[in-house]
Amino acid sequence: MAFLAPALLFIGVFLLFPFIWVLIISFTDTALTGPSAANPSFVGLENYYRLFNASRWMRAGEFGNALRNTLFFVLGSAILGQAPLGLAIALAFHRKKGLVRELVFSVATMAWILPDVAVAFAWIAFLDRDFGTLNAVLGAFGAKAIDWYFEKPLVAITLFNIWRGTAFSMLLFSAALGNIPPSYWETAEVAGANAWQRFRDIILPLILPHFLTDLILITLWTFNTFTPYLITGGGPFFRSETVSMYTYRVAFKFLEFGRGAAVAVVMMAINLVLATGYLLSLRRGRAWR
Amino acid sequence: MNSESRENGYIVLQGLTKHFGLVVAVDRVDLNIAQGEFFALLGPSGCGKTTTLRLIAGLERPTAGRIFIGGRDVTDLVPRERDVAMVFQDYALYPHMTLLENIGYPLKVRGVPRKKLVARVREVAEHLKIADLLDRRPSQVSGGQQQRAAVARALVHEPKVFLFDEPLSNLDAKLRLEARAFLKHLQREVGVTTVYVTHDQAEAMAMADRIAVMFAGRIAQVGSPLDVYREPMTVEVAAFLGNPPMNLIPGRLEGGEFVGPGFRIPLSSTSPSGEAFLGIRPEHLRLAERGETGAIPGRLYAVQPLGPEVLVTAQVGEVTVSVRLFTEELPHLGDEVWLLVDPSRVHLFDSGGKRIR
Amino acid sequence: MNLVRFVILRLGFVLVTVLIGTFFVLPLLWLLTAPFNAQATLRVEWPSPFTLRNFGDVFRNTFAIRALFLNSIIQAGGTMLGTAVIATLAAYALSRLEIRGRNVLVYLLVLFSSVVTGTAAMVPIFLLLYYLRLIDTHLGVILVLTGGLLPTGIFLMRDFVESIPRSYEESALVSGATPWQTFRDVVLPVLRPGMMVVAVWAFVNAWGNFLIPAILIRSPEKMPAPVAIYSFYTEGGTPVLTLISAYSLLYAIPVVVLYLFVNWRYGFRFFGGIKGGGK
Amino acid sequence: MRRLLGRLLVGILAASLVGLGLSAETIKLTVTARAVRGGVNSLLVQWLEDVVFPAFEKWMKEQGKDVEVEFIQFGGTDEALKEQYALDLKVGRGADIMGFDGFWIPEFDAAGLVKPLDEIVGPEVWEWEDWKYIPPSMREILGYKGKVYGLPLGTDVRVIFYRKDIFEKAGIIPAGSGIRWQPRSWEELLNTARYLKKVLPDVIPLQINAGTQMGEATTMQGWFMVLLGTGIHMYDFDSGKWYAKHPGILEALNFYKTVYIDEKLGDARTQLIPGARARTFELFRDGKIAMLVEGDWFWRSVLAPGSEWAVPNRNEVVDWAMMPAKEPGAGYRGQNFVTISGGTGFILNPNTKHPEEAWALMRFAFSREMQLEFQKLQPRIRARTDVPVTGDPVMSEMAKALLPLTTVRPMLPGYPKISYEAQLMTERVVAGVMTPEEAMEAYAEAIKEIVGPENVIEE
Repeated sequence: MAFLAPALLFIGVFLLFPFIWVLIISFTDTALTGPSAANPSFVGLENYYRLFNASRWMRAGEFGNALRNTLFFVLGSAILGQAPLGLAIALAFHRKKGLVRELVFSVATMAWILPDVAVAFAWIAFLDRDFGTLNAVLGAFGAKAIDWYFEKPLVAITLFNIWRGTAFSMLLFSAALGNIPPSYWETAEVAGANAWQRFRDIILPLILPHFLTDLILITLWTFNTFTPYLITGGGPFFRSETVSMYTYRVAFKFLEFGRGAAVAVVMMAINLVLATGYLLSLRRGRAWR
Repeated sequence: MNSESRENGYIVLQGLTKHFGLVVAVDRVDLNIAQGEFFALLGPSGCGKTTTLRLIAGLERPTAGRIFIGGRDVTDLVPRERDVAMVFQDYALYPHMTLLENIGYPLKVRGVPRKKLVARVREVAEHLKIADLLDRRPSQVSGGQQQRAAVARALVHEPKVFLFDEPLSNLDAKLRLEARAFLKHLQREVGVTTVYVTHDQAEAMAMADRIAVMFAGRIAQVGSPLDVYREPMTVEVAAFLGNPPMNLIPGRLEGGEFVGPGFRIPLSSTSPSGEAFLGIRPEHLRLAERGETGAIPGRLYAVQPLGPEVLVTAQVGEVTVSVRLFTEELPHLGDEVWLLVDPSRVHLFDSGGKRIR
Repeated sequence: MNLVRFVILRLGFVLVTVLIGTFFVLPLLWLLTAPFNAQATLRVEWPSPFTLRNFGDVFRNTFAIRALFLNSIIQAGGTMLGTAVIATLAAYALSRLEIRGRNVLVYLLVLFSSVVTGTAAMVPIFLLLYYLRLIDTHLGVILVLTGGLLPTGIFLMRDFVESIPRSYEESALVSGATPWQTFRDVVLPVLRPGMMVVAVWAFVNAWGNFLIPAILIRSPEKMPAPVAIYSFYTEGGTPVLTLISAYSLLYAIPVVVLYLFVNWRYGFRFFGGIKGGGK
Repeated sequence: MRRLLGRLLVGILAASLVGLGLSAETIKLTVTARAVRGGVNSLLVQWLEDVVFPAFEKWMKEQGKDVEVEFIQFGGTDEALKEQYALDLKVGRGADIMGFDGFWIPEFDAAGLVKPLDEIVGPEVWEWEDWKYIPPSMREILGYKGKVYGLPLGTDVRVIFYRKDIFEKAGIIPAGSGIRWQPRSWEELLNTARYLKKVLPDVIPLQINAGTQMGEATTMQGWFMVLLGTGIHMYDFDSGKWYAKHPGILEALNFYKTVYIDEKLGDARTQLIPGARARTFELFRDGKIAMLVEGDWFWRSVLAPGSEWAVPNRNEVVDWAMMPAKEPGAGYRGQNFVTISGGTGFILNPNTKHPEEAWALMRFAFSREMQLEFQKLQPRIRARTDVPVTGDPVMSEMAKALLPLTTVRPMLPGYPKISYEAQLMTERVVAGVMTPEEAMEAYAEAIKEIVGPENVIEE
């Protein structure tokens, strides 16, 4: 179909082609500077071997460390953060209209759409140990100031990412709930189900496919997001370095693209595993339809 | 029934077949629809009637077979080249357009100048009594008005063929009756060949000049509504038409008699022995006294007073049998009832469901 | 008794709403106060003395202003247009095309895009654009960004497309419209809210993207805002908070305006909500 | 409205005609560097655009050549600029003259991305009579393997800056005495810090850069300044090998451990947080840090009037001292005090279409006259011996005391990566996740991977 042609062209040229290129150079010592830049050579699996060098895999600044941080980050911010919070907001304002809903939806959406650099600065200020708003608020309740970016950098960027990304889940669930006929709720209500039972027995099964879709997308996005780098730079001492920051560091610190490409390929593989897992459960989740 | 030749059919389907993957939606359908005829395709959901309609419209490509409209082979033409109009079950009125724009759309894509378009739309809309709604959007008018707008859109460019896909099923009962009459009247008036798909036998009978009853992708019977009603060719057709439908009691044919559960009925004509169904319409049964000869014994199941008539349902053997009594009074009935058959009105079907005779 | 329960529930709801709202608003306060403060720190404080001088200083940096009000608008606008149009076409085609496994296909593309638009593929993309003679052009940036955003754009668009009843298009076809007329007159208008969401989403992503323009644009007069913001760093590579915050605020405004406009005009939401008809 | 449109059209036509005219005869040169007017390195832009370019264009005109010079501002980070250069040069593009950090040269040369001046312009490069004012040490800043790739804007040295006001408050220096503080060994330095910590617990006594957040600042202002005090360099210039394991490395790491972990004389957090350097400057400005090891631009740029970290009465409250070796005479080359120099400057793009004019511009900018102009804007140690540091006695004094003692980074392609490993090594110690021994082990392992086991020294 002619309608599909431009998209196929774009995707072919700007996605598939570079990906194949990345795959190829991941087996070489391609670099932009230094001796191997002049004539890159095939190095087999060396780039991959260096990633998984068991003797120092989990050391700070190595791939294993970044992977562990990413796991915490994705689990905490996407799966335990954005999705439930987004669902909660969507539920709270389901079938409600008015100013309050507009306000909450708008500020949440703002957090989602404002440019990276701007929100990064806002968050640097927000969680600053000495001047930060959060510590000021906590202080008002008598809590001790927390040195977020130094003591709890991973928690800090997780918090940031919840803030940043909840809007997507909220909008998605809001749309999903809007598509459930009101009679479904009412039937359950008449049948004597309380709010929790209505949620568990009626809403949850109905929005399960949406839930999985949401999880796929936010997991992938969170896995690959680079924005927290603008806040912590992965530090201190690599305690908040995620895999995407690791890729950037490996590829760009010394412009060693062969190594960077290998990390990208591994990232791709992990993404693929994640997505496949979700897709399988999505298929199961839709079986009753 | 295929006596009409291709020449005198305005819409002709020849061996029309449509497969969706492994599913055969339409199976070797042959039909001749005369010019100006109001033709209904009747059948339960999933029988292939809508697919047949869409094949005529050009929205689906047939797997095999040919379609002729007005003597022209349109099988390989796209919808716009067939000069047909279609009214959809959900009306498919575009939410972003006013009724004027909706109705005028077929003219717009034909390049009719705006002024002429508006005039024509107004003319049609006046005819359909929705002229004062033309500035509104579909969401701002009632269901009946939406339905008229959809019809107006089909009417506006004076197509050679009207195609209706269950156009009344989204209306409430009262409106539906009104719309029936309105559509039938309209069709007579404009005289455009019409194919009308419905699953509602009453609708089909009330409106159509002829009916084709479809089951499982095939046409079971074609004929005028009364012919089909009076002489159903298969058990399925018999069971589909009428409200309530024909009673069908399983039994055996033995020596000129039908033997059912607890009764025997002598038949006017002799038939070969074997398993068979006795078909009898509810209005051709009446209540009898206990022990009357030829009476069918049954257990009372329900009595439904409908106003001008009373519907009595009884359990006979394994099946329920309905009796329509033209009385306004409720009969006093005990637990057991006896039903008497008018032997000249019975239908017999063989074990394969085919009409015997 | 019931009244008490109602009041408690109501209060609880209000409290939770306030908490959630606060969580989303608090981090942004700094962005709203610091630009007006002559001596901005990382603290949120009422600007004293209140000043607009920071904006004056920002506007004197012609490089940054050109980046924001010309280059970023061109690049993000072009990407928005490209993504919204192509994604709509493709989503439409995909949803009307009966291909087995097309859902998996879309997911795979989303997967690809999230990795390939990352850091690692920048080298091939750079060389590719060099061969296409598109280095240091707005078009080059627009093409690469569009390519990267398309899969997710298609993904978001797909559900909008699938919520359009087939009968809309069929009715147009039977009315005598060509496929292109059908798309233009019937599908496109109904899809507009969806396109707007995808457009805003694409604009926002292009507007904020640093890496792609930083690599593909070589001359400063074509640099967009996220790159230009680094001109408010000192020689030591540290941000000048007054100017950074003022510039960030200016930089955020177009996105906010766009969102508010689309939300007001079409409603910023996903999937569905179309069937009810035009408002 | 229509008239306006008409005028616009005429304007565009005229401009395109002029453009055509220009392209026929005018030579267009471009210069780029990490500098933005009103932003990063603003003074450099001012100097080039307001002084050098007009004068150069006039000078060329006098010789009958139409040359137009444009400065392309770059606002990104150093890393981003380096990446841009690599990409530009790889595809044969980029400005004719590029602002370059000296230590990038070997890496770029190995990739074949940059070329020495005489390979681009020809041997006539050496006919420039002003070479005699540019000493070999200055030529090496943008040099590699004895070849010269460009000319440096100047060089720098590193010292300990200290707050006189804090020292006076603590009683280390009698107020108004004019006595200057100068430690002779690490022990003396640490004792001063210990004393400050005891007397003024709110003040951070000593900050010496560590960790990867500080980037090259850690290597130059931190690691080298300590390591050179143990008698070794990162690289043995005689054998051409890198020190991977050495008692000197351990001593240096233990110095860090003493400062940041054992005695908390410095604040490790300030070293490791994002924006570490800005935070450090801020603390120094506010009198929260007593001693800070930094380069001379800290004085001439960071603390100078107009900067956001300006100390208004800088000359009264800030003074400097030389960084001592571990023991007197134990430093690099047997020195009592140590320092190291680096520098940035301009190189010629090997892809330039106008090598002759580009070289002319470079010569012109590095003429005595132009360098003196720059000196008026920003006094510092310049590349030419006939351009003294004027207008700032502190800068002159630093240059005089430290230039004889200074050394440079090894100009080798592997250096940037090894420098990063050194930063990482200090970070591991300062963050307390490894002992000095473990950190050195990891460092050795890493640099063996970078340069090969045959190119390291393990003692």
